[in-house]
Amino acid sequence: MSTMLEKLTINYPYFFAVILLVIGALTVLTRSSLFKKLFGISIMESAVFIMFIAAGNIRGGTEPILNGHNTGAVYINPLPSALMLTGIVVSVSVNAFALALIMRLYKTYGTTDADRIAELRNEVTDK
Amino acid sequence: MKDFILKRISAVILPFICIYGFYVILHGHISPGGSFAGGIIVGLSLIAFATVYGMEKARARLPEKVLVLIESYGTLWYVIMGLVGVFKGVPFLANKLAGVNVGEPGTLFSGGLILLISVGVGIRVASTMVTLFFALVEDES
Amino acid sequence: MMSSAAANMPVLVVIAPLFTAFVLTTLARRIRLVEGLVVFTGILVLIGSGFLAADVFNKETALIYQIGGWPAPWGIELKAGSVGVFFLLVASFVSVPVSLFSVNNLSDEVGGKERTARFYVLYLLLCGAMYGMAVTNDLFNVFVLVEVATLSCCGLVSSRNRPRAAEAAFTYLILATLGSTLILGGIGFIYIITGHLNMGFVHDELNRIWQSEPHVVWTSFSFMLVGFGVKSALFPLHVWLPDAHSTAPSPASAILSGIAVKGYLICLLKILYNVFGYTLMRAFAINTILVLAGSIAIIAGAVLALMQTELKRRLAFSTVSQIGYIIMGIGIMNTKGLSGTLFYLAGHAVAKAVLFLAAGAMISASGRKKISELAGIGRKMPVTMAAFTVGSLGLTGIPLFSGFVGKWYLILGSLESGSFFPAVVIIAGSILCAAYLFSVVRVAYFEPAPDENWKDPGLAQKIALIVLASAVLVLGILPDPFLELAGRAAEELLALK
Amino acid sequence: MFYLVLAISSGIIGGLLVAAIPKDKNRMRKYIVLIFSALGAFFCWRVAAFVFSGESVELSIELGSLNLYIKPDPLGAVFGLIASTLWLFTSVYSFGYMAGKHKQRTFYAFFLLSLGMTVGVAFSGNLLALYLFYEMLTFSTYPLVIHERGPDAMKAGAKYIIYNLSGAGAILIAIIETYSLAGKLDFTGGPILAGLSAGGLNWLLALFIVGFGVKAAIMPLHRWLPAAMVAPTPVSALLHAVAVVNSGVFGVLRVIYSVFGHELAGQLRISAVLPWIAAFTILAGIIIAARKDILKQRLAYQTVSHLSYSLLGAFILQEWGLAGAVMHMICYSTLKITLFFCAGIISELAGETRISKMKGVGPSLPVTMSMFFAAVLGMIGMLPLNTFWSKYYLMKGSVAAGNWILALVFIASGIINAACFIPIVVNAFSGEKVRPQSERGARAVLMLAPIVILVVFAIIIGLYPGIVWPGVEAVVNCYF
Repeated sequence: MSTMLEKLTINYPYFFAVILLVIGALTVLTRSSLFKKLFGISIMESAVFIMFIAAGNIRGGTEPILNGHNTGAVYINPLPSALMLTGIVVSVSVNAFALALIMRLYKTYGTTDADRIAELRNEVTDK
Repeated sequence: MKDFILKRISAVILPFICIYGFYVILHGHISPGGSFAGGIIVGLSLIAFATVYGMEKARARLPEKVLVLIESYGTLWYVIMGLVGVFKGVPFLANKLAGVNVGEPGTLFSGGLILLISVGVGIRVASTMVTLFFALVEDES
Repeated sequence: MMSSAAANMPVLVVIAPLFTAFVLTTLARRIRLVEGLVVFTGILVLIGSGFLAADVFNKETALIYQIGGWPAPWGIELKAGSVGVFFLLVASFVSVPVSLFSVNNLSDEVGGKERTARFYVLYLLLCGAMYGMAVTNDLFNVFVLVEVATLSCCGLVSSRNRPRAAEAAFTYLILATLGSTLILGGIGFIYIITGHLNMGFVHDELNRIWQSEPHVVWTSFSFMLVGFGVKSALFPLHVWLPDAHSTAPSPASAILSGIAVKGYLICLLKILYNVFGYTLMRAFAINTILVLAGSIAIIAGAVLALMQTELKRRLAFSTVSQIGYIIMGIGIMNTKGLSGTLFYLAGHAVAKAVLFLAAGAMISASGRKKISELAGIGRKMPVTMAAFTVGSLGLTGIPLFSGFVGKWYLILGSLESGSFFPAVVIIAGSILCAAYLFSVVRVAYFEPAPDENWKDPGLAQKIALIVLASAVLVLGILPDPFLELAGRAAEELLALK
Repeated sequence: MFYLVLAISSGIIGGLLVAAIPKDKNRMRKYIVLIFSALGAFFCWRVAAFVFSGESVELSIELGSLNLYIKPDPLGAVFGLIASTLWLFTSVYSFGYMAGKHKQRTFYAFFLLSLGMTVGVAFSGNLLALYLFYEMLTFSTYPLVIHERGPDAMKAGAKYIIYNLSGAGAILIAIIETYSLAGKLDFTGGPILAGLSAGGLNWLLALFIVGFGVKAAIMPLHRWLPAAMVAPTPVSALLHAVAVVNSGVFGVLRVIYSVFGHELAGQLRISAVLPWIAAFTILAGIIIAARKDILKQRLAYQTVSHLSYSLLGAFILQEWGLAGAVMHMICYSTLKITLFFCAGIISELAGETRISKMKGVGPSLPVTMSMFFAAVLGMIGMLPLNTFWSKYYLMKGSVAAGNWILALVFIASGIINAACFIPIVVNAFSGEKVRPQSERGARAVLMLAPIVILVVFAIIIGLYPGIVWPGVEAVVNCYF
C-alpha cells in the first residue's frame, strides 16, 4: 500500500493527466452542447500533453539550451516539449475548424445544442 | 471600439509586441520559443490591432489576398528550403550536408537553413492566426 | 539530378501533393489550371511510386530514408518497405481517376470556383498525408499525418455548402479528434517506457522490457486500437462514417471510403507488426481481438447496409463492413492472411471508389438519392451503371474480380491458422454484400425506367469510371505482381518477431 | 482447344450479341439465338468426340498462383452434351412460348449466357473454374427467374440468389480448404485428396455436399426450387430441371469421384449417412409432389425427388451406382424437360395451371397429352422409355453395395410417381369435350416439335441403350 502511495506521489502528473482525460472524454460524450464537446476535446488533448511533458521532465534538470554556462548539468528531455508544441498546433487548427463549423450550424439552426439540431433537422426533412 | 486610452496605449505597445514576436522567431534556434511561438505573438498583435481599431481598418491593412499569399508562400518556402538538399544530391531538409554555412553555435546566424525556415514559418503562422480570427469574426464563413 | 530524385523518392511523393496544394491556394480563380495541376500531380506521384515500388521490389529490402541526413534514433526516418509501397501504389493510383472525375464537375456540388479550388487543396493535403502514412517510420509522424488527414477529411466532408454537411463534419471532427488524442496517448505510453519514437527502435526496446510493464503495453494497445478504430470506422465506433461519407461530394466520398480509412488501417498494421511485433501480439491475444472485432464489423456493417434506402448511405455502411475484413485479416497472423488482407485492401479501394463515383454520377444526373427511385437507370446511363456493376462484382468477390483473390487468401490464411470461424464470417459477409449491392443493380437494370432525360456524365468522368472499373478487373484477372508485392509485405511484417 | 473455347464462348458471345441488337428486331434475335445455341451444341459434340476418342483438349488461363483450368473429362463431356443439346430444343420451344411476351431481349440474352456458363461448368478442369462458372451460372440465371417481375417473382429471385450464394460460399470454403490440404485443384491425375488420411475430412465432404446440394436440391436445401417455378416455362424446364440442378448433381459427382475419390470417400464416416439423406429426399420429394395442385409445383417436387436418384447413385460409391447416376442424368433430363414443356403448352394453349381443373384438356391437346403420358411413364421407369435403364443400374448398384432397402426406395418412388401423375392423364382424357382443339398454328408447332423429338429420342435410347452406354462406360472407367 505504501509503495502504491509512493508511486502516486512520485508520478502525480500522470494521475492528473488520467483524471483530465476522463473528464474530457465524459464531457465529449455526454454533453449535447457543441461548445462543451469542443471543450472536452481540448481538455483531453491537454491531458495527453501533460502526460508527455511530465515524461520528459527530470527533477532538478536545467533547460536544454547550449549557452556556455550550464554544460554538464542534468537537463530535461526537450523532445516531448517540442512534440507537444506540434500537438498544440494541431489542436489549435482543430479548435479553429470546429468553431467555424459551430458558427455555420448556429447560423442555420440558431442553436448550438446537438440534440436540438437533430430535432430541427428531422422537422425540416419531415416537411 | 472608440476607447481613446485603449487606442493610444495599444498604438504604443503593439509595435513592441510585434517586434518581440519577430525576435522570438529569429532566435528560435538558440533560445526557447521559435517560429510557432513567435508567429503566434505577431499574429496576436495584429489581432489586437483589429479588435482595437475595428475590422474595417484591419482589413484595409491586411487584405485577404495578402494573407493567402503569405500563407501559401510561407509553406512553399519551407518546402523549397527542404528541397535545397535534394538539389544538392543529399536528403530532404539536409542542412550542413547540403553545404550550407552553419556558423558558430550559439550565435544568431548559426543553424544554416533553420533561420530561413523559421522566418517563413513564423510569418505563415502569424497570417494563419489572423485569417482564422477574421474568418470567425466576419459574417460570411 | 535524376539519381538524386530517385534517391529522394520516398520524400518526394509526399512533398509533391503538399507543394501543389499550396500552389493551388494562390490560383483560386483559374479553375482549369487548378484541375490540370491536380491531375498532373496525381500522375506524377503515381509514376514516382511506381518507380519506388519497382526499386523496393528489386532490391528486396526496405528503403530507409533519413530526413536531413540524420541517422535513426535522433533523426526522423521514412521507410519505404513493401507494405508502404503497396499502399502508396494503391492510394496514388486511386487518387488519379478520382481527381479526373472531379474535373469540370465539382462547381455545382460544392458551389463556386473558389470553394472548388479549396476542395482541391484539401484533397491534395489528404493525399499527401496518406502517402506520408505509407512511408513513415516514426510514431509521432504517424500522429501528425493522421491529424493532417483528419482535418482535410473534415474539410472535404464540409465542402458542400449544406447544414447537413457541417453537422456531419462536426461529428466527424469531434470523434476523430477523440481518436487521435487516444492515438497520441498510446504513443505517449510507448514513448514513456521505451524512450524512442522510431518504430524499429521502439520495437527492439519494447520486446526487451514488455514483461516488466505489461499494463502499460496493454493500455497503449487499447488506446491505439480505439483511436484507429474510430478513424477507420471499426464497427461500434463507426457512427460518424455514414453521415460523413454520404453527405460529402462524390469524389470526396470516393477518396474517403476508398483510401482515407485505409491509411489509418495501414498505420494500425504498421504499429501492430512493426512496433508491438509478432510476439507481443500473440502474448496479448491481440490477434483474437482483431478477428472478433472484424467479424462483428463485417456482419453488423452488412446488415446495416442492407437496411439503408439511400444509395450513398448504403455504400458508406458497406465500407464499415469491408473494414471488418481488413481488421480481421490483420488478426490472421500468417503470410497468406496478411497478403490477402493487403490485396483485399487494394481491391476494396478501387471497387469502392468506382462505386461511389458511379453513385455520385447517378445521383447528380437524376437528382434522386433513394435506391428505389433509381429504377431503370442502368439503361439510361449504361457506362456509369456498368462501372457500378463491375464494382459490385469486385466487392462481392466473384472470381475474375478484385475481391475474390483477397477473400481467397484471407480464407486460406484463416484455415491455415486452424480456425474455421473467420472463413464462415467472410462468406456470410460476401453473401450479405451481394444482397445489398446486387439489389441496386437489379433495380437499375430490371425495373421499368421513368421517362426522364438521365445521361451519362462527361468524358473525363467516363474515363475515370472506366479506368477504375478496369482496375477492378485487372486486379482480379492478373493479380500476380500485386499479390507478390503483398506477399513480400506480409513476410516483411512477420519477419519482425 | 479451339473447339473448347468456341463451345464455351458461343453462348456468351451470342448473349452479348442479343443484348446489343435493338429491342424490336425480333426475327434477327431469333436467328441469333438459334444459330448460337446450335453452334454451342455443335462444338460441344466436337469436344465430346475428342474426349471420348481419348484426345486431350485443355485450356489453362493463368491467374497467378490460381489458374483457371478447363479440361473436359468423360463426365464433363456427358454433362456438356446433355445441356447443350437440350438447350437447342429449348430455344426452339421458347420461340413458340415466348412469342408476344415482354422483355424478350433480356430473356434471350441471359438464356444464351447461361448456356455458356453451363458448358463452362461441364468442361471445367479444376475446382476454381468449376466454382467460377457455377457462381456465374447463378447470376446469369437470376434475370430469367425474375422474368415476370411481379412481387412473387422478386421473392423467388431473392430466395434463389440467397440459397445459391450460400451454397457457393460453402463450396468456396471447401475449395480453399482442399487447396490448403492438397496444394492443387486440378481434376486430372486422380482424385485431388487421394492419399490423405480420412480423419478430419468428414466436415470437408459435408461442406461440399451442402454447397452443391443447394443446386441439386437435397431435401432441407430444396426450397428455392419450387419457388423459382414462377419463371417462364422454358426457363423452368431448362434451368430448373436440366442445367442448374444438374450442375449441382454434376458438382456432387465431381466432389465424390474427382476430389475425394471413391476409396477415400468410402473411408469417411459421413458417407454412410449420405445415401439415406438422398433416399429420404427421393421419397419426401415425391410425397410432397402428390399434394401439390399446381402442375408446375408438382413437377418441381418431382424434380427434387428425381435429382436424388442420381445423388443416391453417386453416394453408394459403386460402379453400377455411378453408371446409374450418369445414365439417370441423361435420361431424366430428356423426359423432365418434356414434362415441363407440356405443362407450358397446357398453361399457354389451354390456360390451365391447376391439375384439378385439367379435366378434359386431353382432347383439345391430344399430342401434348400423349407425350406427357409417355414422359410420365418414363418417370415411373417403364420399359420403352430410357429411364428404365438408369433405374435398373441404380437398383443394381444399391444391391451390389449390399443395401437392398435402397433398391426398394426406387421401387416405392416409382409407385408414388405413378399414383401422382397417371391420374392427371386419365383425367385429361375423361370427361366431356368442352374445349376446342388448340394445337394449331406456327406457335404450337414450334412448341410441339421439340417435345415429339425428345420423346422419340427417349424411346430410342430406351430400346437401344447401347447408344449412350459407351459414354457412361467411359465415365465409370475413369473412376473405377
